[in-house]
Amino acid sequence: MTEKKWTPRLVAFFCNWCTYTAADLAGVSRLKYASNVRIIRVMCSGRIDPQFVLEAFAKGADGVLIGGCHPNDCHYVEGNYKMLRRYRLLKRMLADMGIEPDRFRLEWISAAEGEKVKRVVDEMVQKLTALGPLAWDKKLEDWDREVKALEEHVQAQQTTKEVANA
Amino acid sequence: MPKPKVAFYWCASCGGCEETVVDLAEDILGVVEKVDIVLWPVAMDFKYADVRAMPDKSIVATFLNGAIRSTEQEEMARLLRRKSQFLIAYGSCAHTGGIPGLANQFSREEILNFVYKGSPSTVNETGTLPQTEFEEQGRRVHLPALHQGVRSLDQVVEVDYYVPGCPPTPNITKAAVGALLEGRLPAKGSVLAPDIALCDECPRKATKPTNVAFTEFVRPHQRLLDPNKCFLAQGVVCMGPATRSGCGSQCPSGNMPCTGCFGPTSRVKDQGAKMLSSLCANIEPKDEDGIDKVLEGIPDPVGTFYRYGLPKSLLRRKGGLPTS
Amino acid sequence: MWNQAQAQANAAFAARRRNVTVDPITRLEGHGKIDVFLDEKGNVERAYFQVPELRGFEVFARGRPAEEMPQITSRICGVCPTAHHMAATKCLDSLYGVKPTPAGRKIRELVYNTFMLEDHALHVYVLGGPDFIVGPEAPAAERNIVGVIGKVGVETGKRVIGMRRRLRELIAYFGGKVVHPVLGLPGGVSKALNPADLPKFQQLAKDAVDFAQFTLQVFKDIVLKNSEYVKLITSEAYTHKTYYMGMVDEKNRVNFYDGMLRVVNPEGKEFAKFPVENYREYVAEHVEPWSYMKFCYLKPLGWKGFEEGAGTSVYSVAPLARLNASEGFSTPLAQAAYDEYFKTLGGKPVHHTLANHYARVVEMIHAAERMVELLNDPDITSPDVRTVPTNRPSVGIGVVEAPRGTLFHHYETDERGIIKMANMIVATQNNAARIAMSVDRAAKALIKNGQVREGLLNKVEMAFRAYDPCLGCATHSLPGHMPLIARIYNHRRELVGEIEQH
Amino acid sequence: MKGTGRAYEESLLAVMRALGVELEEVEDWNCCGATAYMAVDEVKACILASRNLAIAEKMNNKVMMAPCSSCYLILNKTKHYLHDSPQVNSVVNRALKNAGLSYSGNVPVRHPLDILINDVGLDAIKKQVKRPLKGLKVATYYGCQIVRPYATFDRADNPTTMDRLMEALGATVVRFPLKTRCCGASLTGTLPEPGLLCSYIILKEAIRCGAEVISTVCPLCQFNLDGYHDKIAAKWEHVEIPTLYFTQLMGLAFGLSERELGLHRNFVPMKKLPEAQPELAVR
Amino acid sequence: MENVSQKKNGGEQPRIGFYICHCGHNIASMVDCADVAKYVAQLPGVVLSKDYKYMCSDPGQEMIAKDIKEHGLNRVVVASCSPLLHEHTFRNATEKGGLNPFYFQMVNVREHDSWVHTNREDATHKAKALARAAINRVAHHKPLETKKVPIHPDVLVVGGGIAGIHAAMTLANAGKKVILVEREPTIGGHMAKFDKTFPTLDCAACILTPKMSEVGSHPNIRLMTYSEVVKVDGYVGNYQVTIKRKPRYVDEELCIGCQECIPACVFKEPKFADEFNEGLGKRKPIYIPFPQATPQVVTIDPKVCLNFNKKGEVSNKCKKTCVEACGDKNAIDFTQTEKFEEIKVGAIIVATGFKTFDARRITQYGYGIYPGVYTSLEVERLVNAAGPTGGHVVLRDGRKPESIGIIHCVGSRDEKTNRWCSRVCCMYSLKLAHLLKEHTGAEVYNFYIDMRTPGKNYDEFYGKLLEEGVHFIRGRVGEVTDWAFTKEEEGKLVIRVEDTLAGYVRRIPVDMVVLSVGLEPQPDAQDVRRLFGMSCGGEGFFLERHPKLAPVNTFTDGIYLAGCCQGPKDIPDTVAQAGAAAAEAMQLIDRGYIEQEPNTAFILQDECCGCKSCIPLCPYTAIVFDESTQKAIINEALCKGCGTCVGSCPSGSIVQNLFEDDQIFSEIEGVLSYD
Repeated sequence: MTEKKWTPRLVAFFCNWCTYTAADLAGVSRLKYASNVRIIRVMCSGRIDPQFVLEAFAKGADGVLIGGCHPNDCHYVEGNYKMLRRYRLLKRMLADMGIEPDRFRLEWISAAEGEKVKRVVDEMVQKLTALGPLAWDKKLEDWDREVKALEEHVQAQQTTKEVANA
Repeated sequence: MPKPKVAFYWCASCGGCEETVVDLAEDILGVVEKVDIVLWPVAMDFKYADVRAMPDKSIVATFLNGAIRSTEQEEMARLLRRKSQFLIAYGSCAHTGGIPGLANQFSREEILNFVYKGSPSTVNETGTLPQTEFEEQGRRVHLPALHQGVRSLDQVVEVDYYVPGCPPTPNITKAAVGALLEGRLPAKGSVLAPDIALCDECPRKATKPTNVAFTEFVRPHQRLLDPNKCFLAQGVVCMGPATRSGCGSQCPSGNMPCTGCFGPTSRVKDQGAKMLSSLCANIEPKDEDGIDKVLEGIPDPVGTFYRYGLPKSLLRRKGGLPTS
Repeated sequence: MWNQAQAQANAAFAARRRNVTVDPITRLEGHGKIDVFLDEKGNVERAYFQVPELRGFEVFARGRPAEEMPQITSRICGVCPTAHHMAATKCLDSLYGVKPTPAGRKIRELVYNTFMLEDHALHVYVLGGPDFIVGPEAPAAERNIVGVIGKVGVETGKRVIGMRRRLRELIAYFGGKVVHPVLGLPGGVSKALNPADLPKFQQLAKDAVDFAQFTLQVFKDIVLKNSEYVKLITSEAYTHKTYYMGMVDEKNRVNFYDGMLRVVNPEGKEFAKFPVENYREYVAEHVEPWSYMKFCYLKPLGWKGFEEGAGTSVYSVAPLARLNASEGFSTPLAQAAYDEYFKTLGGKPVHHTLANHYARVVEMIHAAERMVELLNDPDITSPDVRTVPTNRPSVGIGVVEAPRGTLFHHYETDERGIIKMANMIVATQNNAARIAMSVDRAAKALIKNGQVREGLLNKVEMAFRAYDPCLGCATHSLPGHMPLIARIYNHRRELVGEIEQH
Repeated sequence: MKGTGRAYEESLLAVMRALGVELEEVEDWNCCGATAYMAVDEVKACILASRNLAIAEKMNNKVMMAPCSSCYLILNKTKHYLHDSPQVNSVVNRALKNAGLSYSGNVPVRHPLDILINDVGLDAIKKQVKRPLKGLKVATYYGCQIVRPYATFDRADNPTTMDRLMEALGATVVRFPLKTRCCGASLTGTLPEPGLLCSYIILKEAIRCGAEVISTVCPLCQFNLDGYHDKIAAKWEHVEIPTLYFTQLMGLAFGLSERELGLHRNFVPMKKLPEAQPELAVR
Repeated sequence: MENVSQKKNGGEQPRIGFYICHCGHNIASMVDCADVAKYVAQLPGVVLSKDYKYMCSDPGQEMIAKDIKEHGLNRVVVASCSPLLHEHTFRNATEKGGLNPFYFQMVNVREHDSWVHTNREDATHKAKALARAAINRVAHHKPLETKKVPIHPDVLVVGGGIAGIHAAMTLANAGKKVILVEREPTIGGHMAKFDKTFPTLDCAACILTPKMSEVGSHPNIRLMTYSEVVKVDGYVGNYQVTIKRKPRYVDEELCIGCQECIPACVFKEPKFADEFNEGLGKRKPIYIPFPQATPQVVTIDPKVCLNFNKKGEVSNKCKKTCVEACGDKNAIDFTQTEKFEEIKVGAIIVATGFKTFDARRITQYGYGIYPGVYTSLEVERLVNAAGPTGGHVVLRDGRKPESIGIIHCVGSRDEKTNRWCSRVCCMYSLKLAHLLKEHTGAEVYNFYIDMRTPGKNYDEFYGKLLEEGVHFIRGRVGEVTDWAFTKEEEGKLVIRVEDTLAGYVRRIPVDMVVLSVGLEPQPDAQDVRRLFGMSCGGEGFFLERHPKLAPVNTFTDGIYLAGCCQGPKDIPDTVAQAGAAAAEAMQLIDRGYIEQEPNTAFILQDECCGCKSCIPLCPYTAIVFDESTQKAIINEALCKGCGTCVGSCPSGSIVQNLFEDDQIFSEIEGVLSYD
């Protein structure tokens, strides 16, 4: 890969019935929005396991967006409320782990709101650009390097010792 | 034929794991007969030199407890890895980082500065901090360096099996040793405890209704707790549903909720996220304010859901801290 | 905002990095280290006793709900978790300004005395005792529990093990777990004693008293009857004239669970007596760049260095200190043993470090007697074991006498009871300075003209093993048994010898 | 307002006093730069206007009440400009700086009608009514400026605030399609012909709709509709109908004297006055 | 329940075939397909990677099938349009190749990439990331079987306007049982009120009423008028619908429509506003909306009938002359009460129609202020021979208008009210212009913004009107007032308008003003939408699944749209759409079963600890606690596959087919690993 300038990486989990369809509508309507977003489809926002959000951040996402049906409109009656409740605490927990609130967002986007997909994605990409890289994956690599460094050193030292003993 | 060589060792731990081994009491004598303990500092003398001198893989199994925080601990872990056929992470600290792992929300500097300068009982006008190398009148002494973060054992060396718990119970310890001696070992990387959550063996299981909807979360000190009723049914956060069984649900029998020391099941990557998910989904209110009101009962999500496992969680460590 | 914080952290880190030199070729794990430096004549110029680890509970306690502290801090040490658990629990009482119910308080005391007895027994028979029971000159490989059993007989061995198990069962009954119990909550305990279970525990208590007295007998037979040992105990090498601290009741009698703190001077005269809330006026910690362990001293006197005698500000805790700092026990058998103890060792105060072993046995008797008293108290089976706190929390200070000495917990919280500041001074830390002195003394006594005598390390080890130093508490490393490595440097600072002892 | 609009000021102050609304005159106020100036140089006009706003802000008042429609419009317009256009904003604030002033846009500019209906409230007003304007047929004339282009407190096509106010006073509001039609004021100065025509149309229509009095909110309108009856008579026909400020009508209903309401300043006298209620007549 | 997916996927090494579709230029113009194919080719497990012009074409599909056989593929990934469009197509292709269809994964590089981005490099970059995610994911796929669920053969049609009528007839004639629900006392809807229809000018009644009576008597149609749908449960093929039947106090079975009761009513003269005639006429408390109403059954309006009190309870205050008149037919029944009935159907056609714009909202046009101002719908009744005036156009004050102004786009194409064009106004305005001229010989002026006459013979009709001498003035009318500026204007309504062709402001005095009101969604459209789980567009009309390819489908399978509830349209379009909806419904039920996505969840019985956390989460009560095993189990038949329980199981012991944790984790890893 040629080294191009950093742009945020936004992972979006969209429910099949409202938000994913809205994203399709945005396409059909040829709306233009930031290409940084990567949409992952689930049947219902209720399926979105907080593990997915953490995994996305840990693997290097700069932001995570969750899209579900508007209250009372959930194709599965109440899945979106389940997600809303998780979202409230998860957001707080992420803050405790040093992830800014603006990096994690929940939006109700109905199948008709292709416009809103555009707006929300663009807004978020703008905010993330302002915040700069989160780069959790790099953080963990650096951290692992702390022990790798020693490993090599010990290897070297070990061999010298053995040579000495022999 | 010669008795299999076994070693017990500790890193950043409290010694509680060693206590458990001592707690095998009479059984110790039994174990001692079956195996040849080549390293067990807590109860027997030995020489490191001997260990270093051993050929690689000559120890059948090493039970290592404690997390890895200092360069010393790391080096010893590597040494024993080389010398052992099986390296077993013993206890929460080695398994998932343990309570010392909560330090991963803070930087090494925050810790040093508070302990040696900030604490109310410390008098330190000169602002002295312990040094890895210190010299006075030509006399040079060293201290091991502290790593930036706390690590579970498998974040430093390859681990073959895990025995969970803070501390592990004598029973699962016996079972683990037994499995080793009789070669009845599950797939490499397995946790040597039931792969089913605690509720399965909890005496209060039957008292949990099928329609729990949380209107509040109660902190244990805020209310007298029913000694027989499911804690979740009482609105008290209990990590049982997200935690491996095998401990005999000791804490509930002490009338306190499970705090999750046995770690997640094999099907879960992040114990805290899963517990959070399940608790929140079952909250009663539907409006943000109502939801937040209920969630006030969980003031410290990280400490609650990752009490023993922050280093092994998906995020592992607070962001924005120095990494090396 | 957060970005700034990150930036600052990075800057701070970069700054530190210059003087934290990550030296990968480090000492071996778990060693207390002693670096001995000689002068031209080959005599000891200075010996450094180092403790190599730190975990920082005080810091990562921040942001946690206070009620979790009894369980979190118990992880400071798995050998005396109950001590930390209880200190933290009392700290919560003070934090929430709530008084435990009678049953609640008595169950705590019962569990705590049981733990005292059990822990002391562990030390006497498994950790420290072997030095005497098996003998200091005996080959290292025998100086362990197995050796002890060999010496006192399998029957006794079984009895010891059996008694410890039953004592720990009682702790588990209330605490859920023996290691890291969970009973402690502000205003009492989580679980009541079912009257049906009372008799078996009363029986246990009776047996415990017998066991404690039996242990005293064993100690007398094997140690006191052996003039060699007595000489060793009272020898200069193991004697320091320092201050002593201990917790006492209204009649200045030893109390492990609650009371005022009393300090006596090297002459045994009362130097101070104060409520635990004022600990900061009397106790201070000193930092040395060559150890992760902090060194406590008496604040009013100021840090005077590793000095003893009149000019010292160093004080000591743990059994020896408790007996020196008190005027007896509230229970008859213990009181009798107390009087005999001072008679045997030539009156108060006793400055012989190794006398800790003797004092420990005396304390075992008291703990057992308290168990009996508490189990015969009608309150003990009351279901009313907890008062739910209603006050707004702010500051709490809780202190107990751990087996290894006075243990301080101090928290400050916001109105929700979330920890803003936590400070702990653990037992062994109170002794740190005296331990360092013991090591230095032993080295000076045993290294002459560059002649490093064999057995040096065992003697040195005995010097501090008597404190039963729980470095797990102080920082980390192994409880009781303290593997050692000593390095000897000549006046040109060249390494001339290295001895490992395990 | 000290000049042609004198009666407006007097009646307004009198009424507000009766309703216990505190008013503070902008110290050393200057011309809002309305109509004429606005047509010549908008930015300079803005500076003039914003000076008043700045002073008002300095006097830390909650709201600025602009009784004159033109002032109301210009001040609002200025607010919008300053808000929408950074250029204008910088120019204006530079100018203000020289005068040791600044305007942050905090003080809202509101019309008395707005304040009376939405803050004081019709009930409070009803309470003050001593002599209901029983049977008095009123044509409510809002003029062209207070609801256009910024229909902030009433709708542009069919404003109703004054209607409701008049009904509260007991009057009968006739249906009047020309509520917001231009009165021609700014023309009469330069091109009398079409200017007067505008006034004529309004007066004529008011009469046709059966009104006995026109109620207005603007000094210019009042002057125009009230002042040129003979000229109009000369050109077209005799259309005589009094034009009062809505505040004057309020005053009458509140039982205030004609003098404090400045009724004597009107050209066309108010013939039919609401007769005093017997019980009130005593005092 | 033993879903096959509990079997592990054989553990064989994945051999993945990847295809990226150019979709003509739709994708290729913004994404470098060849480059993507090149990148994917070197990913682990990929044995072949191609780009192709049209993957959904037959050759495209055959290529997949062929490659599977030739290259021994066991996984297939296609990057093209949205899975909602072609997932099934490619699953079938995969199956043709002899693989389980669920060894397939689709990547959306059109709707989610090429169509929404502007930088070719970025779009290509994104396509690679998405492709990699799919490659990761598909390796974790497992063989699944689609569940076949039988379909209930009956169809529910909601709304008895021309759309509902035509849809119902089409289905009924094809032998399907149809339930037609209409909330008014009669079917017919708006069309029944029209006089003539454009451009043919044939009489609306003449073409509609025969259809109406057919519906009334059709053996396959069950007509439920004066009824409303209040609850819809179930899912495609198996809907349970609850219908509220409002009491009309007349037994539909017994009433023969003789209408003798009406003259007998104690009210000698009709004196209540007659809804059917837009309030221009009057009716009695017991009435029949219009002569050809279907069913031919009278209705009693409790709001005005003397036999009811204010609260609408029977007061028996009245002599009940109507009952006497009815005699031994005994059709009148004051004891009737609201009834609820549950029916089962396989498909639903929603044809709830529209409402006309409320002209009062534009006060400057004076509707409701000047009696001479009418809405177009009122005029429809006014010119109708069966209308309140017997087809004579007389104003409310009895005068005959000599000049008439027709104002177009009232509540259409207007930022202040409704933004959209109502499509029919231009044409019906022309029709009314013609009819009014015909009836009155008056001067007729049309005020329009643009004339919009697309449609067969529409523009010809416009031409005809021009010849007839109707005036057309281009400009949006400013106001309608009655103040006279000149003698001629006195006593008239003056229309002020800027004639944008002549370029000056005109005042045109007329006797009658007709407001051509636009079409709006029904006021309760939002409730109806929720009822059927549909979506609404921004303007409030129901949203079709795809504007081009699925114009009568909704996002809920088995629910279809017909008529103006989906958007303004004229009668021919409405009828055509109704036919299409009927056909869609038929192809659904004639299949006899539907294949359900096998995305249901199941609980690992050995691993479940029985914590019961999942049980309250299921909206379909599909999860129950088995006391014997002390574990939770999911009833697959009831599971709809939302996965909420899966995301919430604290011990990770619930698995959702098609959306397993591993599959999603690998997808996350995938979208982030390419950078």
